Amino acid sequence: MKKLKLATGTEFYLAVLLLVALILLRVLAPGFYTMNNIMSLLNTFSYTLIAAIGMNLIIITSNIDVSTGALVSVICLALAAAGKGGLPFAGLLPLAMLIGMLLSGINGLFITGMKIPAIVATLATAQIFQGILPLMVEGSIYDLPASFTWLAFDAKIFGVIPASVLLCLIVTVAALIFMKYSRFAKKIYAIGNNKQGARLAGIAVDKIVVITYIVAGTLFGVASTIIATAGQRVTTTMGTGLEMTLIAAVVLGGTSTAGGSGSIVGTVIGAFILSMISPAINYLGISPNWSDAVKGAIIIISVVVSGARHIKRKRVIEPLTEKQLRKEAA
Amino acid sequence: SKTDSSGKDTSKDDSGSKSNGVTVAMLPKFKGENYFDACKTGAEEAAEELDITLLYDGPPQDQATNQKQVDILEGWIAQQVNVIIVSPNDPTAIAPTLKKAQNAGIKIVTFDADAQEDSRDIFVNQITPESAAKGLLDGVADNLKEKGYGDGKKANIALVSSSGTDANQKAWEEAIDVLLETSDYSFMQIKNRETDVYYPGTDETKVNSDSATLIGRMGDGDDKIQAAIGLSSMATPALGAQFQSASSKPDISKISITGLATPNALKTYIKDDENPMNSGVLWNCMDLGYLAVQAAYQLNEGTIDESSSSITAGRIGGKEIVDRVCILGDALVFDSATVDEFDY
Amino acid sequence: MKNKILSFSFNKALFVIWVLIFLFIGIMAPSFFSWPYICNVMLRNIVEIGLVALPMTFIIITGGIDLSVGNTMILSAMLGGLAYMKWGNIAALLVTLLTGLICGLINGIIIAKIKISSMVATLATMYLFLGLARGISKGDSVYYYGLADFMGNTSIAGIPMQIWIFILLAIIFVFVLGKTSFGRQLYCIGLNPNATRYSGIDTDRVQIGIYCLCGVICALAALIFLGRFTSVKYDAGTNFNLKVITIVVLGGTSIAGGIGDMRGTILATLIIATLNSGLTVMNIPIDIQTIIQGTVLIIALVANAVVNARSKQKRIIEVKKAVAI
Amino acid sequence: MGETILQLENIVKSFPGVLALDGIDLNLRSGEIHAVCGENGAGKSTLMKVVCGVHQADKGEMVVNGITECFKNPMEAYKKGISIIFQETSLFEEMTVLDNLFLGHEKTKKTMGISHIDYTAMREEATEIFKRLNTTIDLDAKIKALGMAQKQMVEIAKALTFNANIIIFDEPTASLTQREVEALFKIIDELKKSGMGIVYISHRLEEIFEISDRVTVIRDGKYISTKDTKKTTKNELVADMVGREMGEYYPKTETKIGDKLLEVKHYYDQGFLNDINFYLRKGEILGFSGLAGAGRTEVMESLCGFTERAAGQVFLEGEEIKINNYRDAKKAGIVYVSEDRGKYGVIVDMIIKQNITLPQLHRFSKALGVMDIPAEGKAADKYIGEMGIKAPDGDFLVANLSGGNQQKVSVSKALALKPKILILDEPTRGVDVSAKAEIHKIISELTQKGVTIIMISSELPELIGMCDRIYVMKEGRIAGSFDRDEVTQEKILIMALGTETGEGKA
Ligand SMILES: Nc1ncnc2c1ncn2[C@@H]1O[C@H](COP(=O)(O)OP(=O)(O)OP(=O)(O)O)[C@@H](O)[C@H]1O
Ligand SMILES: Nc1ncnc2c1ncn2[C@@H]1O[C@H](COP(=O)(O)OP(=O)(O)OP(=O)(O)O)[C@@H](O)[C@H]1O
Ligand SMILES: [Mg+2]
Ligand SMILES: [Mg+2]
Repeated sequence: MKKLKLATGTEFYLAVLLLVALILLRVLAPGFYTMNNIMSLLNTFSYTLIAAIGMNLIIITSNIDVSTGALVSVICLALAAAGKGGLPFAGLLPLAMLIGMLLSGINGLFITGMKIPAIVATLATAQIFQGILPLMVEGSIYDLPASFTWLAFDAKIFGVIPASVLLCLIVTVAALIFMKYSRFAKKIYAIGNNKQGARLAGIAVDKIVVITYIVAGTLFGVASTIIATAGQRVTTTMGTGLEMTLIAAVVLGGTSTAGGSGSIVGTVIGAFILSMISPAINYLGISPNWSDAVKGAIIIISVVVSGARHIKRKRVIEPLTEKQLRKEAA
Repeated sequence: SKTDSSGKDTSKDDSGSKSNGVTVAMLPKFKGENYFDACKTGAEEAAEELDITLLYDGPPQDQATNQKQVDILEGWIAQQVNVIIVSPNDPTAIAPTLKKAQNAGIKIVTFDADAQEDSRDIFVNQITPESAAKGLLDGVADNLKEKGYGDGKKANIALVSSSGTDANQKAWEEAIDVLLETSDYSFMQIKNRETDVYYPGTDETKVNSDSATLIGRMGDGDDKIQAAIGLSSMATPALGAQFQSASSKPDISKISITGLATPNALKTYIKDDENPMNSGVLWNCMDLGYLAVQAAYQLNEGTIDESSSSITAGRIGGKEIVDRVCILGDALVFDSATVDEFDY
Repeated sequence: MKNKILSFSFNKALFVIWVLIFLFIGIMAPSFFSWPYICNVMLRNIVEIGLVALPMTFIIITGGIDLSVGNTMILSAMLGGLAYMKWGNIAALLVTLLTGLICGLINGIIIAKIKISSMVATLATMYLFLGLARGISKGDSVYYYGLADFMGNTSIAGIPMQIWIFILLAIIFVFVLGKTSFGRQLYCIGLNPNATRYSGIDTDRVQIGIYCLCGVICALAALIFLGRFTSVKYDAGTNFNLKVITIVVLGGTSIAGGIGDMRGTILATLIIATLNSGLTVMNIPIDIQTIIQGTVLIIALVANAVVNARSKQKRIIEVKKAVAI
Repeated sequence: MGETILQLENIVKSFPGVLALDGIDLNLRSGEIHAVCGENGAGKSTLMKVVCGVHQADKGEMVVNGITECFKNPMEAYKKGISIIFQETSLFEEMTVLDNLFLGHEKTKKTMGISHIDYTAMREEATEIFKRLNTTIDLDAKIKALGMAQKQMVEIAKALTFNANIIIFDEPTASLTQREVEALFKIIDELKKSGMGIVYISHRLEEIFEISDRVTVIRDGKYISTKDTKKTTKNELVADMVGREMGEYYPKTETKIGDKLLEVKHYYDQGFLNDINFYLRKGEILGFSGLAGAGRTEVMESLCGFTERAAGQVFLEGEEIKINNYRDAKKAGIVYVSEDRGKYGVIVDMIIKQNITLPQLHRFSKALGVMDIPAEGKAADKYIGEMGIKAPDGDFLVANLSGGNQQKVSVSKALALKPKILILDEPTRGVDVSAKAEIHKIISELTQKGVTIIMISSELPELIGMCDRIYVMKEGRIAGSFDRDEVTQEKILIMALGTETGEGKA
């Protein structure tokens, strides 16, 4: 009686697109499929996806967060400061999650408390976060100890798979389960669909939105840990521009910025496509200068196609010819 | 102090207390990275000795653009500082602003990277492009030869540059191209300029991911890359780190990595036998900052001018000036044996 | 008219804030108070952002947003620069403006006709324009040429060319938004697009029109930008959109649409200009300037929210009164 | 019938400008089906919304299962045993049927101490309910993919997922097919037998007679009567529902009726409208009647170019005209005043004069498109005077006006266009009694000035009082028409409901 339903609609089209792209790459750029490239791609994909899942939650509630990039930079820098003191990974990860929760929670409170649209509220906090950075440190923290880069340098599953992939897997599976089996997730969707309706159904909308931001912040924290520990140096700009990539991944994955819809599966595919573009282009022998254009074109095409599909669906009844109508009337 | 709300971005104590009232403003390509921090340390040392006010500001790392530099310069021009020391992100684009400063009576010193010749008074050059290119290529050539490349066997090399507009990197790239034509280095080649020269800019995350892609392409074989050279002080450590974190590491007996960076930034990788990075190339950054401030001060005081052919710069002594270019010295190549001798 | 009184007092507040900031900085750093500095640095440096903020105010008043402005600007500058190298100044001008127009047209059509939310649509075109600029220029800079130099670096009567352009356009935009039927339509679309359509106004055409206008103004800003900085690289437009939106929101325009005033935008432009260059003069490093700008924006948002909540309360009371009539 | 489980006493509820409920009493016993009927806008839905916590009463007492209650939201009411099927659906479009059924009260179970949603249990219960309802809806389908009837079914099923002993149905059958209606009635009967109390609201009188035990009538927010269904008749009920003295509010003045001004022949839209034929004579007031959703709005919107037409011809003064969008209609002199005042009619956050001039900005602007503010003010003042809009001047914010006055602004907007044909869609919806009378007076005066009027209304007395001729619509078709001298409310109702074959002349 349970139907196996992995993906519908946008996810399906995207998965097909991805598959075609992967097959084409196999033919046109065999080097793409070396273990090394796959693993480094997976690493980028890991942090993009973890953060994108957080962004997805926020967007489902029909809010948005444009401060993520700055927020990630702040976390990275804080991590570096702690890492310089020798804090091991076991301490770095919780610390990152904690800071993420806190800062993102501030965003949530600001939006719900002041009733300010999320985009401008987070625009303001982004500038504050970005401004805090130089107060913390000038430019960068370098010469980080080995304990700091443990995740990137040493933690390998079966000696090959970066541990970040494991983190990502845990987060994704948890998110899939959470979105399906938690009552909280239903509330998030309900709020995004119809805020007023959600209120009528007895949902404490503001509280749920703040919690959503906190959960997302936690995920941003996890992603930051991967980003920060990639090398022995952390700069104030580690997260710059990340928010746009995340929003793009989420939108590409079929989540409407109007809120209320969107799936983790879609975001997974969206994040994968975006993480894949740069290396794929390099392996195809195309100048990396074209990678952003490809990114933009893919987003536009997918958004327009799904938008056009939407328009069609609205007009349920096909226009009949006069004759047919007459026949029916008779 | 009335303006030092940040407390750490300028090294002046209290402008009022400076007896000789000279203000020198220093503008790196961007702030907060070992390389320019080391320059800054040297500059501060000179400023201390000369008892002058040193202003130090620059764009954040991800915005190492000409625009940001121009914004900052205009503030300084308005304040009528005495000398501006600058490492331009774009030599041509910055020229009009520098000329404007000159018209306002401000002396211009370029350091680290040059601007258009007519828009500055003196260029404090750390190294000639030829010497840099030779240092870099030597770093991989010897290593590659040891690993079996040479006359019969060509090696593909790839460069990780910066933003593609900076004068140094361009000059070094060109010098490398020239050297690759010579017989000593002809076994190495850049096969495809489109894909084998990376311009990730100055954003750490981007540098990391491009380096990771490059490491992924390294290994034995004609379609692979055998040597990676970092042309910026951000790229080289990133190459080291990305090799370190690569999952299935390319065979180190077949590849080589080197590049420009401060010794501290490369220490871990150079000392690691499992890492194909065996040497790094640099010059003495602290001396570079020191020399730049000395030159600036002396220009302002009139101790030297356009026609001078030498400068006596405090603790580092005399340096030659040719055609308004003052050269600091030769490339400094450090390896596992010598890397610990430096602390910057 | 409730709206008018409200925005008027908000403008007054903005004006007072500006004067205070201006005086404060002037007193802290006397070198700030020189006409050449105010005119050649403070005002000149904000012109591109200020220019684009004008049509952005239109767009936000209709309830839309354009995240692609920075990249529209850079792409226009790039293509214009390339056209110059091939065909000269006139061609450069045409290509620059045409590029802006086409970018705007693409945005407008996706938003008005395909009914994609303006945020998603312009986010996507933002990447596209960025990518095109990068791909076409191969990552190299495009350098300025005669026309751009003229736009960015000449003075007329002691005042830089671009400031004249800004003043002229600012007057036109204030006039159009405040006085004309077109401006009225923008407010109507922002407040209630359905009722506007049911009044027989072609809302699609108006929307496409303002996105095109925005594109063209971006192109104009591109010429000035290229002239002022003498070179442009593909990524020079990063964050430009947020700067523009900051100004518009600071000026009291509601991101939800329907409320806003061009004079507020212009005052906000002045405030940000003063802050930017004032803080530079005070040797406060540029990153700290960001935090101050963010704080100013937050204060404006909170003030706006409070004022709105108050006016809503007032409205309820007045409704009760009206019932009593 | 058992003891009283829901007792309402003297419930009063007002909205800005409207006194929606004015002292309503209701008493529901367990095991009874209690019908509530009244005209559109009588206050039935509002009463039920008060019961289940969407609105809170201004005055009055509500006793549920012996306890005095005042719910803050429907979830509270659900938990106390009241579930409701709203007239307008309140489903979450992007979520699945199953999620909607249990939203806010999902079934959970624990695995390793962690409580999580138990889909199996939910699915079982949902399947069970759907079986009882005799429908098959895919539990995994998204709501947006469902048709109106299916949505309605989901609403009903949702109500059944609560362990309620009181269920309120607010016009549940409006969009159901006969088969579904029968299934629903079986369910309702079953619920009744299991001892629940059911409130049933419907405009379909025969349904009321078929299933209800008692029936309460409200009119204009006032309690009128409660009767045993078996002891009353259709006519008595209709009389109670519409009961006011006729004529008083409908100051119809006789006008000279001229030739055919507009004629619509074999008109179809993109799917719903079916062979629409009607004509309009110069100077008359033409009424359109029908149940909610019969397609009256659809006809007029399509005619005015808001939606595409598929086939058919439109003649204005004998000449065929093509209307592709509303601007064409305006040019032809046809102007439409929407039924949804807040959404399509006026912009409430703007002032009166700006609203009035919106459809013809070019006429109120000078060179360069500069708005001619004094001219706008003059126009506004003119209509404020003529229409009796209760505002000091044209600079008054529309949001601050009462519903009736907002409606007058909406009409003024149309009149400023100097139309030949004015289409008024539900011009008195949500308008209190006195404002209604004023609007009627205005309509009469307009005909004197040579404006021809089409009026859609769900209020029969209004149509009968005002119109020269009335078309009755049913399910996207014109079912028939009546002349002024032959029409009665009963005839219209019968034709609109389509129960008896009392076809009027087409
Ligand atoms: N939220 C509201 N704000 C203002 N007025 C309202 C509101 N809800 C209902 N009204 C008004 O209250 C009155 C009663 O409306 P209600 O919906 O209860 O009528 P009804 O009897 O259910 O009619 P129908 O048969 O059309 O469903 C109407 O005049 C309506 O316009
Ligand atoms: N293309 C279509 N396909 C399917 N159903 C449609 C279509 N167009 C309209 N309908 C439905 O037909 C009905 C006609 O609605 P309309 O608003 O015209 O009725 P009405 O008689 O004016 O009722 P009221 O104004 O009282 O709501 C609505 O239920 C609508 O959902
Ligand atoms: Mg109702
Ligand atoms: Mg209708």
